[in-house]
Amino acid sequence: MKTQVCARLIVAGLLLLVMSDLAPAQENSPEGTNAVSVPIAAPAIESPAVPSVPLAKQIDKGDTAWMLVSSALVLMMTAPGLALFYGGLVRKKNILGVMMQCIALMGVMSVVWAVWGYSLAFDKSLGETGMGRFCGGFGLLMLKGVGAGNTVNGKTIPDLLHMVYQMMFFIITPGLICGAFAERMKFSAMLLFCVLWGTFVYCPVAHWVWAADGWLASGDHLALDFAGGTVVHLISGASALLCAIMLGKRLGFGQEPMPPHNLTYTFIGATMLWVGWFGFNAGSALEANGQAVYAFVATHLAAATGTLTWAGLEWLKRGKPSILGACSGAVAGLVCVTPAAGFVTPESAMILGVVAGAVCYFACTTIKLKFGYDDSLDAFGVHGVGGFAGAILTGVFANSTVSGNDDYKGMLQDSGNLHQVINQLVGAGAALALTLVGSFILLKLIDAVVGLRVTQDEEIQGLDLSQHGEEGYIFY
Amino acid sequence: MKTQVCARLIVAGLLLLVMSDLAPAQENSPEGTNAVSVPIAAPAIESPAVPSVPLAKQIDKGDTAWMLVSSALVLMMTAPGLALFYGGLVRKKNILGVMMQCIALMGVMSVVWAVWGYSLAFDKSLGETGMGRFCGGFGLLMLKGVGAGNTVNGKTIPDLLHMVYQMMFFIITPGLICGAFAERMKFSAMLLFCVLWGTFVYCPVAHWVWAADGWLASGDHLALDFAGGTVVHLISGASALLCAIMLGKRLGFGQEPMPPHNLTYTFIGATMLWVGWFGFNAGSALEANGQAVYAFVATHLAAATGTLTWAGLEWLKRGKPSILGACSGAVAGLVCVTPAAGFVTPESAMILGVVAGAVCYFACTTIKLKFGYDDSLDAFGVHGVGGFAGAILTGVFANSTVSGNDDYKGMLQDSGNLHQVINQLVGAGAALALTLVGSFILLKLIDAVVGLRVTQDEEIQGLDLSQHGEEGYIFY
Amino acid sequence: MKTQVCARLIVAGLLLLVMSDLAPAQENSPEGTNAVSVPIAAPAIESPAVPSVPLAKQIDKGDTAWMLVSSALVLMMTAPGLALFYGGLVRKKNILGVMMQCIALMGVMSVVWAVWGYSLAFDKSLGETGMGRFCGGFGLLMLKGVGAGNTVNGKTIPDLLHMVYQMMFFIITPGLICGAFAERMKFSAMLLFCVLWGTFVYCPVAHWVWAADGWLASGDHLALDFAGGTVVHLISGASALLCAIMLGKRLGFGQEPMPPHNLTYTFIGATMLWVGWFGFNAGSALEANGQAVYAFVATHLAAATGTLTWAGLEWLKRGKPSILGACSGAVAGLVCVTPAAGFVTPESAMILGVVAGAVCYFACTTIKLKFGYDDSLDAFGVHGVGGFAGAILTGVFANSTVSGNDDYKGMLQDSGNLHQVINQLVGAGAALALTLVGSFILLKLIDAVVGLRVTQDEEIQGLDLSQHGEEGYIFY
Amino acid sequence: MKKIEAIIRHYKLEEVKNALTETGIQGMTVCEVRGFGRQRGHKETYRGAEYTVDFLPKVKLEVVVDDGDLQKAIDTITSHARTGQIGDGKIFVSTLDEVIRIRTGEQGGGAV
Amino acid sequence: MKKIEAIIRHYKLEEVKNALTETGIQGMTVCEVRGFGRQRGHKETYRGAEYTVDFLPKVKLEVVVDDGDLQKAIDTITSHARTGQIGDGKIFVSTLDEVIRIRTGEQGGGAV
Amino acid sequence: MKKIEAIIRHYKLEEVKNALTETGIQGMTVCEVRGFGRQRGHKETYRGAEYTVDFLPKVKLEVVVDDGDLQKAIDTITSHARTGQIGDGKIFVSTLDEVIRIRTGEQGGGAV
Ligand SMILES: Nc1ncnc2c1ncn2[C@@H]1O[C@H](COP(=O)(O)OP(=O)(O)O)[C@@H](O)[C@H]1O
Ligand SMILES: Nc1ncnc2c1ncn2[C@@H]1O[C@H](COP(=O)(O)OP(=O)(O)O)[C@@H](O)[C@H]1O
Ligand SMILES: Nc1ncnc2c1ncn2[C@@H]1O[C@H](COP(=O)(O)OP(=O)(O)O)[C@@H](O)[C@H]1O
Repeated sequence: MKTQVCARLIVAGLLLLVMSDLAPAQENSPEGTNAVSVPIAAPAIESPAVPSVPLAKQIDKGDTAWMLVSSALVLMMTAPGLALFYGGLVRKKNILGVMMQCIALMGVMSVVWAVWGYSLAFDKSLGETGMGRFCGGFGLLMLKGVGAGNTVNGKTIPDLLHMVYQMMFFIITPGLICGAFAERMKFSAMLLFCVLWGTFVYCPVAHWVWAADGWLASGDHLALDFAGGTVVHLISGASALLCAIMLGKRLGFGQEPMPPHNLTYTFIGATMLWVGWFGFNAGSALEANGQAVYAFVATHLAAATGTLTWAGLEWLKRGKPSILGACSGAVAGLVCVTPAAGFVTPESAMILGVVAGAVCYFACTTIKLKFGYDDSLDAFGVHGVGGFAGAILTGVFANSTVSGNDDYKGMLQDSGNLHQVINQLVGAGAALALTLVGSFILLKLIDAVVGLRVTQDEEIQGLDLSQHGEEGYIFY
Repeated sequence: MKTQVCARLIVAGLLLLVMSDLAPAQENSPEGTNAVSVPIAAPAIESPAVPSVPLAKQIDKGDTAWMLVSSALVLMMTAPGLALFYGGLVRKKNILGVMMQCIALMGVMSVVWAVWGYSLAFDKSLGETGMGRFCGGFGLLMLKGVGAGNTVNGKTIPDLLHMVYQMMFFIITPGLICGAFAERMKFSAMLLFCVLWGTFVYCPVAHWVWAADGWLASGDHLALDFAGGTVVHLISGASALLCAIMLGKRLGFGQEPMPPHNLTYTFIGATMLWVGWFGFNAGSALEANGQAVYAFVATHLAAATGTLTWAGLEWLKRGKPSILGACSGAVAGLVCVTPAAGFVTPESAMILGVVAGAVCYFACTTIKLKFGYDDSLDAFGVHGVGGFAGAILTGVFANSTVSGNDDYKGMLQDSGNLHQVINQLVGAGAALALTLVGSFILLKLIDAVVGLRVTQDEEIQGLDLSQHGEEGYIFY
Repeated sequence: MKTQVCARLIVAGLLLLVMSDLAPAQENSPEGTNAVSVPIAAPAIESPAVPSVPLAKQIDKGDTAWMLVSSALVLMMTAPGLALFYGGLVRKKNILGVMMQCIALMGVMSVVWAVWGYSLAFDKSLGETGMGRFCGGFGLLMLKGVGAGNTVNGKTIPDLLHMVYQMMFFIITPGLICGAFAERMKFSAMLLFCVLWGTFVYCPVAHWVWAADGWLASGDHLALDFAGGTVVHLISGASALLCAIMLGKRLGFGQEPMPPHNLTYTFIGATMLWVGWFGFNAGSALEANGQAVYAFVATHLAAATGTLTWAGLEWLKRGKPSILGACSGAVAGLVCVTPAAGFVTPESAMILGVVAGAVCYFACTTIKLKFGYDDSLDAFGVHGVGGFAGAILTGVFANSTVSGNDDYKGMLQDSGNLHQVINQLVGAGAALALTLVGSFILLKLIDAVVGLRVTQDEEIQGLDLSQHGEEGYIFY
Repeated sequence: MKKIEAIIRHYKLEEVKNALTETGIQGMTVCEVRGFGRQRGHKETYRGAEYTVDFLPKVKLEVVVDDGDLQKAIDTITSHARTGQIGDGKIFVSTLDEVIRIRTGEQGGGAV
Repeated sequence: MKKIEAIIRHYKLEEVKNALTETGIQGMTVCEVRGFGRQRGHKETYRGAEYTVDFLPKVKLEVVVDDGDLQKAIDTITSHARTGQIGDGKIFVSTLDEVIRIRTGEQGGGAV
Repeated sequence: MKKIEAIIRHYKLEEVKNALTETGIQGMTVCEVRGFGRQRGHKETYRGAEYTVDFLPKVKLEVVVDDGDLQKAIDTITSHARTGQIGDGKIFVSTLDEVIRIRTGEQGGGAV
C-alpha cells in the first residue's frame, strides 16, 4: 500500500510539473481567452524595479539593526523554538533525538549554505533568462564577493547580512520535516537527507521565488511569497508527508498510547516560534519600513485568530479547548500568513488565521485519521496544508496599498480577477512537483545506501539512548 | 466575611473616585494654598509639545527597528515569560491551565485590541476637552486609518507600529491578574472577564494616561507613568486582589502543602521577564533615543537591587536566601521602576529597586498572612503593591534632565514640592477607583452568568485535566 | 597535591607576568632582531584613530537600537542561557543552586559595575600614559558624567548605553566560573569571590584591552580581542581551573555516577547562548555596521563548525554523536571566535570553529581525565582552552579588510609575520598571570574568612535545600 | 511485624501522615503510583488521537508496624483517607519475616 | 488473597492491562521502577565521563486477586508481556493477610 | 524465596548494587520513594508560606533471593548502606509464594 500511495503522489507531482510548464505558456499568450488578465510585459523588463536604481541605495543602519535582530530571531525559531515545540510532542525517550536533529541542522546546513547553498539559490551568474530563471549559478561559492559593504542586490543592508538571514531559513526548513519522521529515523540518514534536500529541492525553489531572476519572482508567473509560504512551509510539509509514508508508521502506532510527553515544552516552543516569527515575516521586508510593520501586525493577528479558531473548534467538538490545540492553531496561523504577511491588511490577516486554524485542524484530525499515515508531529498537517492555504489566500487577499507595489494585487482588490490566484497555484504546484519527485528519489537513494530507519530494538529503546547514548531527564 | 471585605474595598474605591474628582478642582485653583505649585497653564495649550510641529516628524528606521523588537520582547514577556513564571508556582496539575490562560489571552486580547480596544484607548475623535479626556472614541475601530506611512501622533514610527506595541501591553495586563485566581477559575469565566475588563477598565485608564488628550497625560493633573506602572501593574494588581477575595481560597489552602511545582520554570520565566522588560520600559520611549537608554539602565538596576533586597531580607529573616525570593525581588523591582523608567537617574532606580524589594516582600509575607486572602501567586503583592509604590516614587524621583522635559520634575528636584507626588496619588487613586468598581461589577456579572469557579471535583483533579483534557508532563 | 598544583600554576602565572613585562620592551626596540616586524609608531599617536575626529560623531538611532538589543541579548545569555546550560549539567539537587548563582550575579555585579566597576575599567582620568594604561581611575564612580547625550568616547551611541552593554559582560564573566565550583561552593563565598574578582581581576584586564588608553588596546602591544576572548573567556576559564583545584573534588567524584540531570535544559541553554552571542559578538562592533555583520556571520559559522566537529569526533571515537557533545562544540566554537569575530572572514571563522571543537573536546575528555581535577561543568575545558585558542588564532587569521583597520592584520595576511601572534600571546599571558595570582589570593582570603565549601552534609543534601531551602521540581 | 500498603489520594497524604504520627507511628514510606479500581480514568485527546487513560495518579503509603499496632493503624488510615467517593483507595496487609535497621543492625520489633 | 507483582516492559503495559481487564480483574496499580536481571543496561558517556547504567526503566504492575483468580492472572500476564527477548521481566507472588476498601471499610475478598 | 526490600540513601545505591552483584546476585529492582523515620525532613518557605517537609527522598531496593542467599544479601546491604547517621534506612524481609520468569515461564528458584 505504501508504494502505491507513493506512486500516486509521484504521478500527481509529475502532473503538476507538466501543468506548471503549460501554465506559463498559456499565460504568456497575450490572447489568453481565459479570465486571467495578463499584463503585456516584455520579458526584457520582467523585474522593472530592480535593475539600475537600487544600486544607488545606501546601507542603512536602522535596516541593518533590524535585520541583525531578525536573523537572530529566525535562528531562535529552530532552537530553542522548534526543538521544544516538537520535542514536547514525542515520547520521553526521543526528546534528545529531536533536539539533536535541530542542533545538527544548525551546524550542517549553515556550512552547506555558506559553501554552495547561497550560490545555488541567489547567484545570478546564469543570466536573467534561460537557465538562470530556474537555478542559481556557482558565482557565489564559498561566499566569494559577498561582503559587508556592497549591496549588489540593491538592498539597504549588506549582502552578507542577506546571506546570513537567508541561512537561517535554510536551517529551519528541513527542521520542519523532522516532525514527520520523528522517533524512528536514523540520525545519519536524516543528516544526509537534509543536506541533499536542501541542495536539490530548497535551493532551486528559493531561487524561483526570491532570486531577482527567478521565474516566479516577477513577470507573468509572478507568485507572491513574502516570507516563504511555499519556499519554507509548503515544500517541507509535502516532503514530510512523503517521509511519513515512506518510513512507515512508528512501532505500536495506533495500539500503544503515544501522548506528548511534555506539553509545557510544546507551549514554550510554540510561543517562542510566535515571537521568532516576527523576525521571519517582518524581517522578510529586509528593511525596518512600513511593510515590515504591516507584516508584523499580520503575523501577530493571524497567530491570534489561528489560536482561537483551533481551540474554539475543539471546544465545540470535544467539549474542551486544549493547549495543544491552541499552540497548533497559533502555528497554523503563522504558517498560513507567511506568504501573505507583507501584502495583506490586518483584517485579511485575521481571516487568514481563521482559515488556517480550521483547515489545519481538519487536516490533523479528520484527514490524518482517515488515511492512517503516521505524520508523527503533523508536519504535513500544519506546514503543508497551512502553507498551501496561505499560498492561495495570498492570491486572494494581496493588497497593493500594503506592499506599495501595484503588481501585487489579489483577487479581491483586482475585481475578482483570478489571475494572481492561478499564478499562486502554478507556483505552489511547480514547487510541489519538484519537491515530491526530488524527495522521493533522495529517500530511495538514502534508504539503499544507509537505510532510513533505526532497528526495532533501537526504536523501542528510544533514539536518545540508541542514537546518542544519553538520557534526557534523570530526575532521581 | 468575603462580602464584607469586598464592600470595604468598594467603598474605598468610591472614596478615591470622589477624591480624584476633587483633587483636580483644588489644583486647578491658581490660589492653591497648599505646598503644591501649580503651573498656570491655559487648558488650550495643555500638551504644548504635541499639536503641530510633530506632524513634520519623519518616520525613522532606527526607531522603527527598535520598536519592532520591543513589541516582540513585550509579547515574549507574556509567553514564554509570564507563563513560566506563574506556571512554575502552581501545582503540577494546573501548569497547563496557566499556560492556556496566557496563550488564550494572546489570541483574544489581540483581536479585541484591533477591533475596538485601540480605538477606545487612543482615538482622539472625542476632542481634547470634555469626554475626550476620559476615554477614546470610535474613530479607529477596526484600525481604520491606522497605517504604516502616517504618523498622526507626531511620532517617528508608523501608527500601526504604535498600535501593535500597545497591543502587547493589552495582552499582558490581564495576564498578570491570572496569578490571583490561578488553580481555580473557570476557563470560560476567565476569558469573559479579561475581555470585559480590558474594554471597560484597561482602555479608559490607558486613555487617561497615555492618549495625548487624556486627563492625566498633561496639564494640571499630569501623572507620570512612563511604561505603565499604573496602567498595567497597579490596576491589574488591584483587580487581582479583588479576584482572590471574590473567588475565595483554593481548596485545602492552609492545610495541604502547595509548594511551587517547578521553581526552575519560575526562574526561567522571571529572567525572561527581565529581558523582555527592556522592550516594555525602554520601548516606551517609542524611539531609540537617550531616554530609551536611561529607561533601559533604570530598568536593569532596579531589577538588580530588587533581587538583592528581597533575597537579602530572606537571608536575614529565615537564614537562607531563596531563588523564589530573588526572582520575586527582580520582578518587584521591575514593576516599581516601570512608571519611572524614563524619568529617573540610575541612582534613583537603584533606590526604587530597594524599596520595591522591601515593600513587596512585606506584602507577600506578612500582610498576606495577616489578612489570609489567597492571592495564589501574589499578583497583588507584587504588581499591585509594587505598582503603587512606583507611582508615588516616580513623583519623588522624576528628574527633568533625564526626560528632557521640564514639566517632569519630582519632589526631590523640585525642592521638596509635593505637587507631583500628589498628582501621582490622584492618578493612581482614580485608576484604582475605576478598577475596583469595574472589576467588582464584572465579577458579579460573570459569576451570575457562567460562574467564576470550577467545581470541587475539577479543582481537585486539576485544571489541566478538567478544563483542557491534557496532562503537562508524562514522564514515564 | 592540591597545594603543589596550585603552586605550580602560580609560578607559571608569575613567569607569564615577567614575560609579558619583557615582551613589550623587546618589541618597543625598533631594532628588534627577531622576526617580529614592529611598526615604528611614536607613543604619542598610539591610538591614531581615536583622538579628535570621533568627538564630532553624532548619536545614531540605528546603532542605538542595535546596541539596546545587544545589551538585552547578552543579559539573556546569563539567564536563562547560562543558567540552563549549566543547570542541566548538575545533579537535580543542585539545579536551583546554579540558577541562584546566576540571578544573584545579575543583582550584585550590576550594582558593583554602576558604583565602581565601570570607572575602574573605562575611566581615562589616569591619563594615556603611565598608570592609566593599566587601570581606570575613579572619575566615573557612581556613573558620574555618564549620560545619554554625550559620546565622549567618540562612539555613535550614548555613553550610558556603552556602560550598560559592558555591564552585561561584567555579569556573565564570573557566571562562567560557576561551572567549575558547581555543586559544592558556599553561596556567600561565591558572592564574595565574584565581587572581588570582578573588581581586581576583570576590571583591570578589561581596561588593558578595551579602554582607549589600555596598554593592549593600541600601540606596540596591541592585542586583538574583539568581544572578549581574553577579557571574558580566558580569564574566567583560568580562574575556573584554579577554583576547581582549590575547592577540591565533589564528594563521590569518580565513584558515584554524576550524569547531567536534564540535558534538555543544557540544550535550551546552549541554543540560547548561541542566539545571545550575536549580541555579544556582533554587538561588540558597537554599531550596526559592516563589521557587526561580519562578526555575526563569523559567530554563527564558528558555532556551526564547532558543533559538527565535537559531535563528529564523538561519532568517530565512541560510535555515537551526543547532544551534550553538539552543545559543547557549539559553545566551544562561540568562545573561540569571540576575540576574532569582527576581524576574520567567514572562511576563517569556520576553521576557528573546527579547531575549537577539537581542542576543547580534547581538553574536556583526555586532559581532564588525565589530571583528575574536578572542573564540574568544564568551565576551564571550554572557556579557558577555547579562549586561549581564540586569542592565538585571532593573531593568525585577522584580516584588515574585514575590520577596515589596517593595523589589524594576522599572520596569514601579514605574509607569515608572527608579530600579531606574539602580541596575542603576550596579552593572553599577562591576563593569565594577573588572573591566576589574583584569584589565588582571593580564594585563600575568602577561605580563611567564610570558608569556600559547604559542609559534607549540605553537599550530600544538595545546594537547593541546604543553601536555599527549596526544591527544584516537585513532580507529584 | 506487619506491612501495611495503603493506596490513597494525594491530597489526603498530609492528613493521614499527621494522624498516624499522632498514634505514635514513627516511620513510613511513600511512593508515587498510578492505578484504577472502580474509579477509572478519563479520555485525553491530542490532535485527534484519543487515549483512554485508565490509570489515575495515587500515592502508596507503606507503614511497617508491630502486630499490636496494626488495627489502630488501619483504622487511622481508613478514617482519614476516606471521602466516601469512589477512588478512595485500598489497604493491603501482609506479614514480614524480618525488619532490620541499617544504621544499627537492630532486628525485629525494636527496628521498626 | 494474593498479591502479584509483575515487572514488565513499558510498552507492554497497555496490552497486559487490557488482557487482565478482560479476564474480569477490576483493579490494579502500577509504579515506575528501574531494574536489571539478565538484561543489563548500557554505557553512557558525558564529556569523557563514562557510566555503566545497569538499571533499565521498567514498570511494576501490582494486582491483588482472590486465590482462585491467581493462576489465570499469572497466565494472562505471562502471555501478554512476553516477547521472548531477555528483559521480559519477572512475576512475584505473595500472600496478603487482609485487604480493606477504604471507601466502605469492607474487608477480604469483597474488597478486592 | 524471600523478598528483601531495603530503603537506602540515594548515593549508596551504586555501592550496594556493586556489592550485591559481587556476591552473585543477578537481578534487582529499584524505585524512588520518600520516607521518614527517626530522620525527619526540613522546613521550606515559599514567600512566607512555611511547609514542614517530613518526607525525604530515598531509594527502595527490591531483591528476590533464594532462602539460602538471604543472610548474605542482608549483610551485604547492611554493611554497604551504613553511614552510622540517622537516615540510613530499613530492610524488610518477606516470603514469596512464587517467582516466574516471564520470558521462559520458568518458576521457582530457577526463575530468580
Ligand atoms: N485489585 C487491585 N490490585 C491492586 N491495586 C488495586 C486493586 N484495586 C484497586 N487498586 C488500587 O486502589 C486504587 C483505588 O481503587 P478504587 O477502585 O478507585 O477504590 P474503590 O473501589 O474503593 O472506590 C486504585 O487506583 C488502584 O491503585
Ligand atoms: N532477583 C531479582 N530481584 C528483583 N527484581 C528482579 C530480579 N531479577 C530480575 N528482576 C527484575 O526483572 C526485570 C527483568 O529481568 P530480566 O533478567 O531482564 O528478565 P529475564 O532474565 O527473564 O530476561 C529486571 O529489570 C528487574 O527489574
Ligand atoms: N515504620 C516504617 N515503615 C515504613 N518505612 C519506614 C519505617 N520506618 C522507617 N522507614 C523508612 O526508612 C527510612 C529511613 O528511616 P530512618 O528512621 O531515618 O532510619 P533510622 O531510624 O535507622 O535512622 C525512612 O525514610 C523511611 O522511608
